[in-house]
Amino acid sequence: MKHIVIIGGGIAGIETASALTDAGHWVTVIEKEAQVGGKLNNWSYLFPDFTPVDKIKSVLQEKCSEKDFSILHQTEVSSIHRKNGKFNIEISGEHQLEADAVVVATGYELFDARRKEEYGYKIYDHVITSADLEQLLLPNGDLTVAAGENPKRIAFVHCVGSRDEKSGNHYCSKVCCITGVKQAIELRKRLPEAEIYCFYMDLRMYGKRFEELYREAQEKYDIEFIRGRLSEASEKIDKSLLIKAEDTLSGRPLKMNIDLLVLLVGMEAGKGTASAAASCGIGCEDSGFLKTADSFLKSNFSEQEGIFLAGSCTAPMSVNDTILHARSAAQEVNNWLLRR
Amino acid sequence: MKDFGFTMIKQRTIDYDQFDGRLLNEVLEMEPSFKVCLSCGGCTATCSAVDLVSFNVRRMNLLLRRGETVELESEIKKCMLCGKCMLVCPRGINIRNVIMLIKKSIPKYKTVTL
Amino acid sequence: METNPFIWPFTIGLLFISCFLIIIVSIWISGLSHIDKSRIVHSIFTRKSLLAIRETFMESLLHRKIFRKNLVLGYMHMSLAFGWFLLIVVGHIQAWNYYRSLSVPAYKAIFFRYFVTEPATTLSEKTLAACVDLLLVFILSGVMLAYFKRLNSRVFGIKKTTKLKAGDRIALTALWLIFPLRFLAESVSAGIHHNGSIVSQPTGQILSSLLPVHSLEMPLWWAYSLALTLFFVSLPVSRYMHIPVEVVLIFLRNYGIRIKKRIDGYSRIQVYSCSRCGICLDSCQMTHAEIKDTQSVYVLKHIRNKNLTDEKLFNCLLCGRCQSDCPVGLSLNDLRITQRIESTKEYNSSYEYLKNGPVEVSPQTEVIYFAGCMTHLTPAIIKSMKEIFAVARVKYWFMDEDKTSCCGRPLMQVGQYEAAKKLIGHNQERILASKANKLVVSCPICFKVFNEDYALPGITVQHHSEYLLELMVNKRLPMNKMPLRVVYHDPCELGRGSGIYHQPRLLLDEYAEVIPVKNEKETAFCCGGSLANIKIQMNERNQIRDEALEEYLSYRPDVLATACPLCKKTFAKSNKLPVHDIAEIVYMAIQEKQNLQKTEYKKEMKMEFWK
Amino acid sequence: MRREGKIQVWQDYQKEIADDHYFYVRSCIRQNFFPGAEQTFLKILRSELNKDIYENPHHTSCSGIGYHSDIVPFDTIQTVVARQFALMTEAGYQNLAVSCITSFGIYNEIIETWKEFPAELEKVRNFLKTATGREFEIPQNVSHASDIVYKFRHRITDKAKHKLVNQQTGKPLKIVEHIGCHYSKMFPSKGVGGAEFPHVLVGMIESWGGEVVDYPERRHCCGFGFRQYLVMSNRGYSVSNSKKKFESMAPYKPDAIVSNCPGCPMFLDRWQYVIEEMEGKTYGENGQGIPVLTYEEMAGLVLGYNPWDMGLQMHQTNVEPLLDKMGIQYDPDLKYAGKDGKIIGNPMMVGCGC
Repeated sequence: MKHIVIIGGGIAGIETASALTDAGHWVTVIEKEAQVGGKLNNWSYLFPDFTPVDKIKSVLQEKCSEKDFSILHQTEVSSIHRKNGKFNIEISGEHQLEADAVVVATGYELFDARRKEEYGYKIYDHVITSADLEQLLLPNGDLTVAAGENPKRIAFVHCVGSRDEKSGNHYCSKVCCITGVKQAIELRKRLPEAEIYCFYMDLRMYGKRFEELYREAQEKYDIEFIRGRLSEASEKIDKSLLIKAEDTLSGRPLKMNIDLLVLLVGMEAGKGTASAAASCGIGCEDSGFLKTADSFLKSNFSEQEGIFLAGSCTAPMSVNDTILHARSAAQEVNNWLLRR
Repeated sequence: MKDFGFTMIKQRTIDYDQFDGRLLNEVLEMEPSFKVCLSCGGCTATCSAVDLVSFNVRRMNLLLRRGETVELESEIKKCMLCGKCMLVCPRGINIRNVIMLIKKSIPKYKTVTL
Repeated sequence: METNPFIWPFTIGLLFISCFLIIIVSIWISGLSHIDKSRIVHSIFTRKSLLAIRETFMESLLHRKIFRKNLVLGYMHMSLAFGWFLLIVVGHIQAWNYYRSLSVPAYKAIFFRYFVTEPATTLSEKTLAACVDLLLVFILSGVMLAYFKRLNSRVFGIKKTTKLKAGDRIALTALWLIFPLRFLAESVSAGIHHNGSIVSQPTGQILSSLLPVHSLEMPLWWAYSLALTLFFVSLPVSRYMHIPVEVVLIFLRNYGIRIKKRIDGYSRIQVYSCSRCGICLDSCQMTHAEIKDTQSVYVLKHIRNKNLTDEKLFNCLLCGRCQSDCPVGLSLNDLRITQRIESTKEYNSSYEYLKNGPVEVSPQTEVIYFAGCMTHLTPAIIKSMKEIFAVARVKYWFMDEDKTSCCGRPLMQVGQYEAAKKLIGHNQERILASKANKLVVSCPICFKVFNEDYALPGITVQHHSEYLLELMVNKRLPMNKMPLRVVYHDPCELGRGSGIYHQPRLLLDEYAEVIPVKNEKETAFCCGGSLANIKIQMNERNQIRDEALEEYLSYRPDVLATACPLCKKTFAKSNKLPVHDIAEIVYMAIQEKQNLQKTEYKKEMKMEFWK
Repeated sequence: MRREGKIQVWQDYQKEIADDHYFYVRSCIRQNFFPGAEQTFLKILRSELNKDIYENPHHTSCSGIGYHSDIVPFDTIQTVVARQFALMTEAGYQNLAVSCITSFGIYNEIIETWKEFPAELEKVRNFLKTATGREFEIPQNVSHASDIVYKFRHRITDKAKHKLVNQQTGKPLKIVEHIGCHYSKMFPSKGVGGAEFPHVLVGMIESWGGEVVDYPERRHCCGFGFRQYLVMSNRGYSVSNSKKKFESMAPYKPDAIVSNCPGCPMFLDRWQYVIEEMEGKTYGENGQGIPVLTYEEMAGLVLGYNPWDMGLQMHQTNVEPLLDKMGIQYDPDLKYAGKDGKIIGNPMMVGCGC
């Protein structure tokens, strides 16, 4: 029986583990947190159809409890060495694991919005990120702002930490546009009286039913889209925010007062990904995400034989794409083991 | 008032808080299809009047959405209502009705924008 | 002469309605233009009046047009209108005959059976009494049908019926009561005095055996008189105003008076002439998109009631289907445009930016070609026209190849008449400056306005379907009948709008096989894309288009042909069958023939070579 | 507003500020606008803090205003700056203390240019050598004068005679800080606290007992903009920018404005007077203006210096309301007295709030 170690117990890790277990392999998942699910735990509802995250989470949980693979919680990898065609994986607590193949599924980190200082995240009272908002969108979430009132005017800023040299990220995080549209609609449902604005540079509705949802946001939910990137936010005496942007389609600067600012934060390759890359000698792209051996045919292969990649450690990815990528990773690992 | 040889400059900034949305709201209520404009500019590209005068149909949307009624009024009158724009609009907006609604209602809401 | 107080309500009512009608018709006529007034003066003692009388008889009394549409409905209208007319006429003859005088007051004729208690003695008296009885039965049969229609309109081939307002309800109730009450009153009198005739006498006898007829006689005559009064008094606020006003309309129309670009007495007369029969509801395609409150009958009603909204006024395709169905022959499209002009007159544009430069056209130019705004989005039409011009060796000037103002028709359709005039003036100047004597237009929308609203002396305006037919007849185009089954869709502005039905068909028939369809020519469908409707939503347009397409598709044509760029674009969007303009089909056929000739030529050359 | 968030930012942007032995380069315009300010700075450093600060009478304008007005070419300004450095090197100093924000920006810009393009440095060494025969070393530390006051702010607190506290109410004075654009907007890492939430003036105000007002247009330029002011017909742009700031800060009812730039206090001061003349509008209490100080003047007041000695009578917006609030004793009759105590006459243009 072959032993496969999977680094990361998020969607990609669990999905790969489950598929490889089904294929008859012995699988160990290493997860740094106390629970599995990764970034999915930050989210409440998924685009484009508002599927409650619990639905996906419970399936993952089910797989963890029913399938015969082990999970090492609160464990981190310190190093990976190749020895006699096998991998020696040193983990926190000075244990060692021996594996025939390794799957890196370390996922992503959310962009730390504090790095866009001019938006005042963690400085101004009513600037939040899309991840913060996600918690507030749960049925018991408190959306009130200063003076305990519901916000009357809300603005979303797209591309926070993405497509921005100043944040050090040139790439597009892919999922924030549709997340913004989804959250704007959810906010509208909760706050029928509020004015909701999205400040965007481009709207990249690449996926199935994304564009339709965008149209619905305009047509049915009266979300207003203004093309222009926010330059800065400032807090006013009443804790409301003054935001400035260029209304690029009119070619004039625009300012408005809002009660709540939501920053649609992008994805970054996490620290875990960087250390995993360093410890097993696999390469990173300029973006910091892990390099795949080939962008078309070997999107699950790292540059190192026997080390495979799954999910958003390779590029920003939606939940849907991550599941598919993980399943293909399992397939590739299985084929590779059979070939040996 | 002392003459210093210069005067205060009018702000170019659109101050959204001063925005008078009455005309916009009326137009959107009567013609909801106008909500879905993408600002693609197809309308302007095909416009028959554009060949004859400086005119931008797409900008009507923005002028309306920023409450710039004075400019909107003079611009909107350039439209010849030929309907070509509606044949190219990717979102099926009933542009001619929007134009007629604005022409009709704008005198009601004409305010001097700062 | 003997009298009774129950005649007073009737007499006062009759007096009221007569005065009212005289006054209102005078106001309307005085509101006509000078030219129209002189038209009346110059036509009144001519054959036109006789024609008007004939038309009044045929349409207002016999309701010939309704008969054509539906027999039962026609009978209902005829029995009420013609029956009542005859009843009045015969009733008066009866009274004149009895009193031996022509100056008998109206009530003596109307309540004849009450005042003349002795039975008819002479043959003439007997005959007239029998006539009156039969006429009453005739009318009652119509009333019965009317009761029945209210309950179930589908039997009459009408899918929808109009909703009634208070004034209409009162007048309708009165109308429904008048004849049964008269019949009952006469029968009861006959039961008492034995003065009845063939129907009323037996009925009276039966009634007297069943009921206390003596105490019923006066109440019934009172009720009859009151019903008539009620009808007269409610007439001005009811749709039954159409009965007298339609007669005025027929006369004025025969005198050559037409709807203007403004509201005047004649347009008021048209509005009041609507009987609200609701036939226009059936032909209206807006119902395919579930739009059911903007049809002509409602708009005319709202105009009368002064509560017409833009939402209703502008939610109409101006396809003209209702107009060709209207039994009163109202100019429904023009009426609506007039109303639109009135509604939008405060906000026309002046287009100061239109500046005419010198027009440089070679003196040999035979034809001015105006493609039209829409045609620029269907380049296949322009290309076909250019190629055909080349094949026929026509020297032409492509007037709107670039930088040309719109023709003005779209503005006209939405009532922006003053604005449209600016564009018309501008284009007119350019056309006249070209010195050519023929204007060929590819778009029926432009064609209609060039034809009707431009002053182009010495210039023939033709739609390209007419022009191509002319070229073909003059043998300037090669012939080639392709094995192509084609359904031809009549564009509204070309067909009903300009009366051009045959030229496109004749032309198409030479190049392909035209399949006739159920709804064509006068009853042809609108494609749904009409510029005249500024309120309709895109999905509603699609519904209207799809309904029309369904019929066309049932004939399994190879191609749907049309002669309008807008129709073409509208149908093509559905992606259900190939749609081509008539010019494209002609060019296709010519090209096919040329290619064939080339191949044959090559074959010949080869054979030549092998010899 | 959450202080923890700002503290995080301040921690991220801490710069090295030399401890002693400064070569001082003055501002051109400040010597005309507020001549007492630089004098006060030298006095504080020398007599209060016992620091060695040297200035060479041969140093010139950095020519930054000419550079930003597109009059002085880059090669020229590099050579002028190299000459300043040569004077510093010749005097045996390594730490540059810059009075002017424009110059501070220029020095940083040129030093960074030389780091990125060493060929430029060689070229400039050559220019300077050819033109003047001088040689130079790049300063080891470039600090703005406000950086130095910031560094020793606590020592000033220890010697303070007055606090930035309203003596009548006992509450901290509300002070608006305005940072010159070229202080950290060009190189956030060169400013204390970075570009978005600079700490340099905030640190002084807070340690001397005041409360900082963070208002929406805080980051906005005063409107100097070089060409906007230098061409008279363009001054409308300049005054409109300042006005935007006044409108935005007014709701907070600030007691004073403090700036670390030569141009900014001048414009924030003068434009209040101009706006009052043009539109009749004032932004302070009781029809007064909002007093505008340089950070040196503020430090001087805290240390108990005589306001008229520091030249506060040169301000067009009267500073008396602030002096009264701080409980500073001054003789109104001596406001326009010369050095010898004789009255030299009131100014022709009467200041804002008079």
